[in-house]
Amino acid sequence: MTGLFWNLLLATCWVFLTGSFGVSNYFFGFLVGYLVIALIHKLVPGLHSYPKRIPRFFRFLSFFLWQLVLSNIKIAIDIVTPTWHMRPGVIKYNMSAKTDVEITLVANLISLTPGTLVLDVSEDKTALFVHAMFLGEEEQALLADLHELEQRLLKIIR
Amino acid sequence: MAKPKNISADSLILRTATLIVLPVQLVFSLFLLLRGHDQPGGGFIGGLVASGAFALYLYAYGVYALKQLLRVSPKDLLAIGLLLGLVATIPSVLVDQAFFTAQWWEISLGDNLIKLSTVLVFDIGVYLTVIGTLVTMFTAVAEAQLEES
Amino acid sequence: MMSDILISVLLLLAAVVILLASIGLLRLPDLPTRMHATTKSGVFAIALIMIAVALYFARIDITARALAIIVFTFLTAPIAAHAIGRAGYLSGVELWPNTVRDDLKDYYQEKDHNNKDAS
Amino acid sequence: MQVLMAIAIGLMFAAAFYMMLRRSIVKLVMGLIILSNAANLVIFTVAGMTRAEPPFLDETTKIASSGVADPLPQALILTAIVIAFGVLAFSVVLIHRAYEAVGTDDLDLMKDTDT
Amino acid sequence: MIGLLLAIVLTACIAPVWTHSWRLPRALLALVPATGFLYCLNWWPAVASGNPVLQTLSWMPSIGLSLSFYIDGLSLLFLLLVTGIGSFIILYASSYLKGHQDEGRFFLWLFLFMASMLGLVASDNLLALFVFWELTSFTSYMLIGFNHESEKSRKLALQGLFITVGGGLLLMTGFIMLGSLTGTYQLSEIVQISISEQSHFINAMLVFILLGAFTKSAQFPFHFWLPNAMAAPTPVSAFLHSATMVKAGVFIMARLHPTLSEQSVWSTAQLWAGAATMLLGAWLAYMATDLKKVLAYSTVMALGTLTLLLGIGSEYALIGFVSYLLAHSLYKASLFMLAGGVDHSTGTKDLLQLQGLRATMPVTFGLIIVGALSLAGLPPLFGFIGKELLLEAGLGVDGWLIVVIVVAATLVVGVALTLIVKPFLGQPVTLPRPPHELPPAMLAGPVVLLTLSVLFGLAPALAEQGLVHAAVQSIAVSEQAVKLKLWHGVNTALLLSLLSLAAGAVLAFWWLRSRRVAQQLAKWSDRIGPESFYFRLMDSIAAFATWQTGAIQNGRLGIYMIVLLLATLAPVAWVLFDSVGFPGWTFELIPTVYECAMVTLMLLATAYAVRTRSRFASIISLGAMGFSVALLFVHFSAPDLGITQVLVETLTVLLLVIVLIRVPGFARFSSNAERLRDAAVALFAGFVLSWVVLAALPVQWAPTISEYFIANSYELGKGRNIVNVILVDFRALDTLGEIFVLAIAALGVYSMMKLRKGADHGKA
Amino acid sequence: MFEWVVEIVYFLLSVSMLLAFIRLVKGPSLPDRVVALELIASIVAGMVGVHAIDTGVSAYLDIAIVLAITAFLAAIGFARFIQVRGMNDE
Amino acid sequence: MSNLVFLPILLPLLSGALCLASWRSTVWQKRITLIGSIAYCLASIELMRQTLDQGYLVLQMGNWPAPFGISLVSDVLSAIMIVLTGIVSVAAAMYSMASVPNEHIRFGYFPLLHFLLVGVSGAFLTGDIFNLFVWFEVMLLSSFGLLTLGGERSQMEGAIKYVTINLFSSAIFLTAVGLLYGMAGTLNMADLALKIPDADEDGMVNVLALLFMASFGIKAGVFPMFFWLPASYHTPLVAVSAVFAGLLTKVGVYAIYRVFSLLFIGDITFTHTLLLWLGVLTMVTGVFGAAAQFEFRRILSFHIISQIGYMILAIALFTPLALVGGVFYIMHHILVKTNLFLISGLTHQLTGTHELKQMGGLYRHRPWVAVAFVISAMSLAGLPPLSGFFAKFVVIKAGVEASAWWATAFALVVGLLTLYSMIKIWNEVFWKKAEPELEKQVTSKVLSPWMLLPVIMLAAMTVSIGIFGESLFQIAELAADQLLNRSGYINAVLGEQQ
Ligand code: NA
Ligand code: NA
Repeated sequence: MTGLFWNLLLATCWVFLTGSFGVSNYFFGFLVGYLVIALIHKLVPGLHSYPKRIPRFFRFLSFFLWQLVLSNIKIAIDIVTPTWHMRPGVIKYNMSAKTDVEITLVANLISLTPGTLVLDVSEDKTALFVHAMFLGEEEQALLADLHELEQRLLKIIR
Repeated sequence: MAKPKNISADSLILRTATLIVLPVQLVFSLFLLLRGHDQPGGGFIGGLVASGAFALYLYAYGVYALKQLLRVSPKDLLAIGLLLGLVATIPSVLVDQAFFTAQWWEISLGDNLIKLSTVLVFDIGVYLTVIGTLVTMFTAVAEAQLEES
Repeated sequence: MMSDILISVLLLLAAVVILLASIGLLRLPDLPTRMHATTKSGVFAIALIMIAVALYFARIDITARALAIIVFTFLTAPIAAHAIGRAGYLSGVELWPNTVRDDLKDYYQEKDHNNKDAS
Repeated sequence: MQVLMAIAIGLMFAAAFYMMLRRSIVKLVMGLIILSNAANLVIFTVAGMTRAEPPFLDETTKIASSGVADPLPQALILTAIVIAFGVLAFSVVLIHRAYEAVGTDDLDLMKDTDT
Repeated sequence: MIGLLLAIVLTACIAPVWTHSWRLPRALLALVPATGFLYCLNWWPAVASGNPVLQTLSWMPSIGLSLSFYIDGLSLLFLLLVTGIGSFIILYASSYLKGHQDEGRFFLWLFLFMASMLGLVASDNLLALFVFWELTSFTSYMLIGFNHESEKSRKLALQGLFITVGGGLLLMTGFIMLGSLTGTYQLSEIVQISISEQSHFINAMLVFILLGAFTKSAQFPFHFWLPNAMAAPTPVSAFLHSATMVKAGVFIMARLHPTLSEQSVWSTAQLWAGAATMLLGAWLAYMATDLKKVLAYSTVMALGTLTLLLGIGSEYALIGFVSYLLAHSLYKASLFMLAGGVDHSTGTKDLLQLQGLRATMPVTFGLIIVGALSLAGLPPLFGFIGKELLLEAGLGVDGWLIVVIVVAATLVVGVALTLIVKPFLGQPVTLPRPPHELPPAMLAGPVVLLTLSVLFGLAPALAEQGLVHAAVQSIAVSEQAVKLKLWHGVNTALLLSLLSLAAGAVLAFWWLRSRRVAQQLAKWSDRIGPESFYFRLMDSIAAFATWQTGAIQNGRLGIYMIVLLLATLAPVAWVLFDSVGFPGWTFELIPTVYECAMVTLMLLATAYAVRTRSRFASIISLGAMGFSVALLFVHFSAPDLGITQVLVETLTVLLLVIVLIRVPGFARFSSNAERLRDAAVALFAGFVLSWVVLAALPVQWAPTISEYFIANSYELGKGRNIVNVILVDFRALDTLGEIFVLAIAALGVYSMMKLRKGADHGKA
Repeated sequence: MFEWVVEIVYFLLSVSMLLAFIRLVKGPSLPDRVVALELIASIVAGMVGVHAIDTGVSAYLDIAIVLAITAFLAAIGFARFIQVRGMNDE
Repeated sequence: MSNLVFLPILLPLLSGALCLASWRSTVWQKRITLIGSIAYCLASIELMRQTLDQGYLVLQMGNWPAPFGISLVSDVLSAIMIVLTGIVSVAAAMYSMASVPNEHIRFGYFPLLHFLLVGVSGAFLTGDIFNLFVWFEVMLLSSFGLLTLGGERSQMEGAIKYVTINLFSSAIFLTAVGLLYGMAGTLNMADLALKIPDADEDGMVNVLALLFMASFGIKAGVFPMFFWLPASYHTPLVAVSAVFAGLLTKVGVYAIYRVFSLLFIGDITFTHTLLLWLGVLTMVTGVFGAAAQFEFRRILSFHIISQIGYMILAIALFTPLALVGGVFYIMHHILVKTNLFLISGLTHQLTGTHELKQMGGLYRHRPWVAVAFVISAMSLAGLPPLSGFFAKFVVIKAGVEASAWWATAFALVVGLLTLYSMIKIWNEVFWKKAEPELEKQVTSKVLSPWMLLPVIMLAAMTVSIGIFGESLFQIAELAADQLLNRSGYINAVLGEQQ
């Protein structure tokens, strides 16, 4: 199941890239994808069935983009104003993500959101160390935000 | 602040992300290779992208993992690439034309026409050579430094 | 015409975002905060520009490519940020004195301590 | 523009040569990088610079627009870039090994083979 | 003739085997030159009747070189001397070197030397002659350096080689000029031509040829190598001094006499050099105390005499030349063999030590008397006839010359008498080895040669009809009338001859008493003589070489690069300044703000990469430079370049980082002054290259060929990306080369990183 | 209209690039410079997109793709170095 | 169309790639190398035969018409160079069989050797100026690789200079090619010959000429740009030194011959006079450099420079005779120089050192090595009737006939000084008595026939060039004729319609 998923994903990728949406091209993309997966098949951990997750994905996307815009604006304001409003700090965030892929995706998403940046994962894989620009008093709010982001993502990929 | 000791140089995030990015890079490199005749790309560019992918893997997992991933020795890759490049020069001689004269074979697959040519073979040779080159270099340097330390 | 305006707005917005990012990079006091300014804004701006490109060409293949760029950027930018941020932190980059809290430092010290005990 | 490029190229060459005259082997490598870029830019500049007309044929008509950029120098530069990369890779490793073997990065101390 | 040469060369090649593996009697080897002698005698009738023998073998016609032989009287005389004396030398050597470990090699080189000399005197082709000429220099070098484990021996051998080869180079130039002057390299044709016109070209040519001949024939100031050639074993000295090697110079002067004797430079130079050499040789011979040195200097004297005679060029002189040559060859070969025998037998050749050998070596004593008297020019020996003709010829010229001749003759008489008196008379003394009489093989040569000396003296007609006449005819421009006679009646020449004998006897009487003065003088002349000049020259070559190498090849790459930059670009700057000028500013493409910004960024990044003290800052800055270059490529319609640049930039950074982890950072080694100098040079170079580019911009000699690629990329190359079609099809060969460059770089990196710290494997 | 917009965008991006370069020069630590380089790479990708619009040549987008999937490698490389050697070069 | 012209490039490419593919097996690499070099040699002889037969052999690669594609051209000069390359490659291959340590083979010795030949052959055969650049780079990088193979300190030091200076040369070359294309719009050398105007029409021609002169001059080791050569040539394996000595600088010389007979002949009084003095200075500085050395290979290295001077002198005189001399000189030099380096390997094998002062006794104990050395050394010094004499003779004759008195005088003096250095080696290595310990070593060592055979083969060639040189001479004359007659070349490449 996982193999098929990746294969299709890669084939799609191929079709997008070539920009020619013929059946044969898709087939060829499938072939190319197969080759690539053949190359790395030992290394890709299992993934579950994926079709259900498309609507969730779009919901998540809009949420994420909104976050992105908001925090961008927040940082922008701080940058252009002469004094610093920010209260940066490194905070430990206990995540619910378990597998490596989950952790990575969560971490990347957190990093992509302005104002937060993942510096490290604890060795027992339970917590992320997040550098946040606006920590200060909003510590709990921030952790809550992170949690929401993580949950939405996990719903898609689990 | 003193540099903390006993902290692993490996990063879980980098390692896992590499697994996601690597296939994308490889697919893209093939894509660049194959459509280079019409759009930006070609064997070099494709090969460089693929090499970048392997370099990423090297940085994330180390040199032995990379060798396991490749299965063939990078020098073999190099040799295959070069030989493919050379092979591309030869078919024309068989039909009594100058060396390197491009030979095109069109294979119809359903209603699609697939154009195969010595040019493509040559470009694939270039692609493999570039990969072989860079991977040879990276693995050689990394291995030597591993042995040293 | 509508799309022209939209494209222009997107482009200008992207330019401004990047400009802000570069100002931030220049102004902000320490490595992590600078990375906040650059990494995400870069990604954001590229996304905006690519949307503009997709709108401009209005062709499916190009839209696909623009999307691919956005996806790839989203995929790779945080990896780089994480790698640099972590490396910088590990190698002891100076944090801004006004930094309010550092859980990671405590974590590392504890680990060091444990390891010493173990050995 | 080409005038501007010509001046810039001269400065790049000067920078490259200055680096190559240093006694530190690492600077030598930096000099080589700048040098190959400068040489590539010479080809690019002298062969004529064209804005916004990349040398592709139209997808459907298979015809190039009239003011299309000269593709040949681009091919030459591409070859030169790749060659320069190979050379550079070699040189970097060479200075690394030279440093290991000789135990100094001062070029003026590497004259056993001459005198 | 070629058969003769081949036979001797073949003998040379089997000689080592002959002596070492087969262990056959060495004396048998003498049969080869003896047979050669008889073979040469074959030509006598024809040559004597005025019909030279011509043989031709093609060699390199393109440069005018042929292996052709021209055997006239002069050649034949030499051929007979070389083979004849050569036979006895071999015989002598077979005994002299018996049991020596390098005997085989000795015969090898001796036979090769003989062959070279034969080729030299028989060659019709100037170039072939030169080939043999150089071969005699080289083979004699191998012979002189026979005792090569002694450093002195090596040094002296080199001296002879250096001087004769140096002269040889001049001779070659002279020959080339002569060839282009006469339009032929064939001597048989050249001797028919007499060059009478004057020009600098001709004078230069004459000087070159003469210098070649003078060096070989040890004329002043090149005389010093010859006595030093004594380092060779005696048979070699005997051969070298009598019939071969040193006679080569005299031979070539005689050969070209018909062609060049009308040139005043030619004859005047011979006159002066000959007179000086003769006098100096005689003087040095008298001063020397080493038996072989005495003989060697007397050879120098004889060579000077021969040159002098050619310079005089009169009838008497020419006939005197041939007679003197013949006489000298006969007695000098004998004297050398005998002197060598004395050395061999007693273990010393110091005249001051040798005494009273009369009783123990009676035969040697007798032979020495004959030889020495011939040297002194006493009747009825052949030497007397030669000396008479010399005096006769000298009388024909200005007054001063005859004085010189008489003085020289006097000294020689003194020398000759000393040779008889000092070693043999008086009471026997203790010598390093108890003396014994020489074995027959060593005596055979002197006996025969000195017999001939007597015979020719008593019956000069025998010599004349046999050899002298024909030889003189080949030298002379016109028919010669003078006949050889033992008795000319009482004339001025005879009186002068008697005077020299008397005075010479006095000198011989004084010989022992003059030794302290002689040694003093020798020391003094060593310091200022031409030999010291030679050694100083050699020292200064070495010193100059060391200085030059230290100055140029100083090991400092920075200096090398400065020289390279200036050597490359200063001439370019000069041409630009001289014939191109500064171009007008062309602004067909006005740069936009954006383009300016990119260029600025590129330059700033470069500047920072240069300025920074952190190599990683430098790498990063170069990354920024690479990105701006990529943007320029993109902006000016080169997307493929842009992609490649970006990719290469990234991979370069990856590679630099991983490699440079273990290399230290930038260090500042240079002083401020050095940095300033380097910056000035670099800026100058950059300025010149800018100028070149600017000057090239408006130039368009022809339209570009690219139209073809644009027009045919799809049609013929089946691709729309023209750059790629060029890379993989139109100019695929470039790309093929390029991937091999990459592969090679990979191999280089691989081996450098992995093959290391392997102990020295011996680089053979 | 695009011409003006594009000119302005070019200008702003150029200024951004120069600002980023100033950070590259100022450092002070190696990671700071790397971050500046990463931003420059992003700006280049953006510029390439603008180029595509400016010239109407879609082929330029490929450069942006390449940048998107490879430019981050430099940062990875430096990160590796920084971990091995520390961030101060000398 | 003559596909034969590509074979000298293809064969070593193939051998190299196959050696690379069989990098695990030293035995197979050796086999491939022997077969490959012999095949190359045969192909080169056939190429020579056909070239002599037809005058020019031209191959338009990929069947693209000149000047658009890349033309490979074999004229007599090219064919001569290819044949010489073939001979050197066989000699080097044989010599390598026994002399190269297995470790070097495992780390790419043979592929690099073949690729070096590729670069050399490509440079000799190409008719395209940019393609020449590519082959130069192939050659350079392989030489870098061979130079550093083994990784010893001296190799690294030498290589740094070698690499830096040669890369500078490449950059100048590339710049010049770029300028040339910008102004003439073409890269094909025959086409360029038509399109480059006379220098008095445009001073830029001389600028280009100077840039090419500098670039090729560096590769050829011309004064004052030869520093890299003595700094590095004595550091690698002997077989490598020998190939370098025989071929590398000659590629630079060949390029000078090609370019300054085909492209830049519009202002001979400027360009060729400059070359003349460069040639003279090169031979003088080279020979004095040798006089100061006491290491076998360093002496030989400086002599390379000195003799490059003769070759440059010949092209500078630019008369038919001078060119004949130059071509003949190149032929002679390649064989002799290669052999001398190989001999230095033999003496090293026997004595364990390259330092003259520490050697000795070889004339007594190894007469055949001595004979091979004497032949080669005396040939180098120009002793007749060996090959070097004829080479020198013709150059000097040409100098005399061109009234280039000073140049000729220097050439003569340099000849004498060459003798001086050769005798120095002879005295120290062969004539001098060996120390007892060394003597024991010298007498006990066994030389592999793989190492002796090429030395004897090359020595025999040197002798036979002297004895049977006429036909070679005629070939050199043909080559010179073609060099002076550039319309033949142009027509052969571009077709008669031009
Ligand atoms: Na603020
Ligand atoms: Na132009």
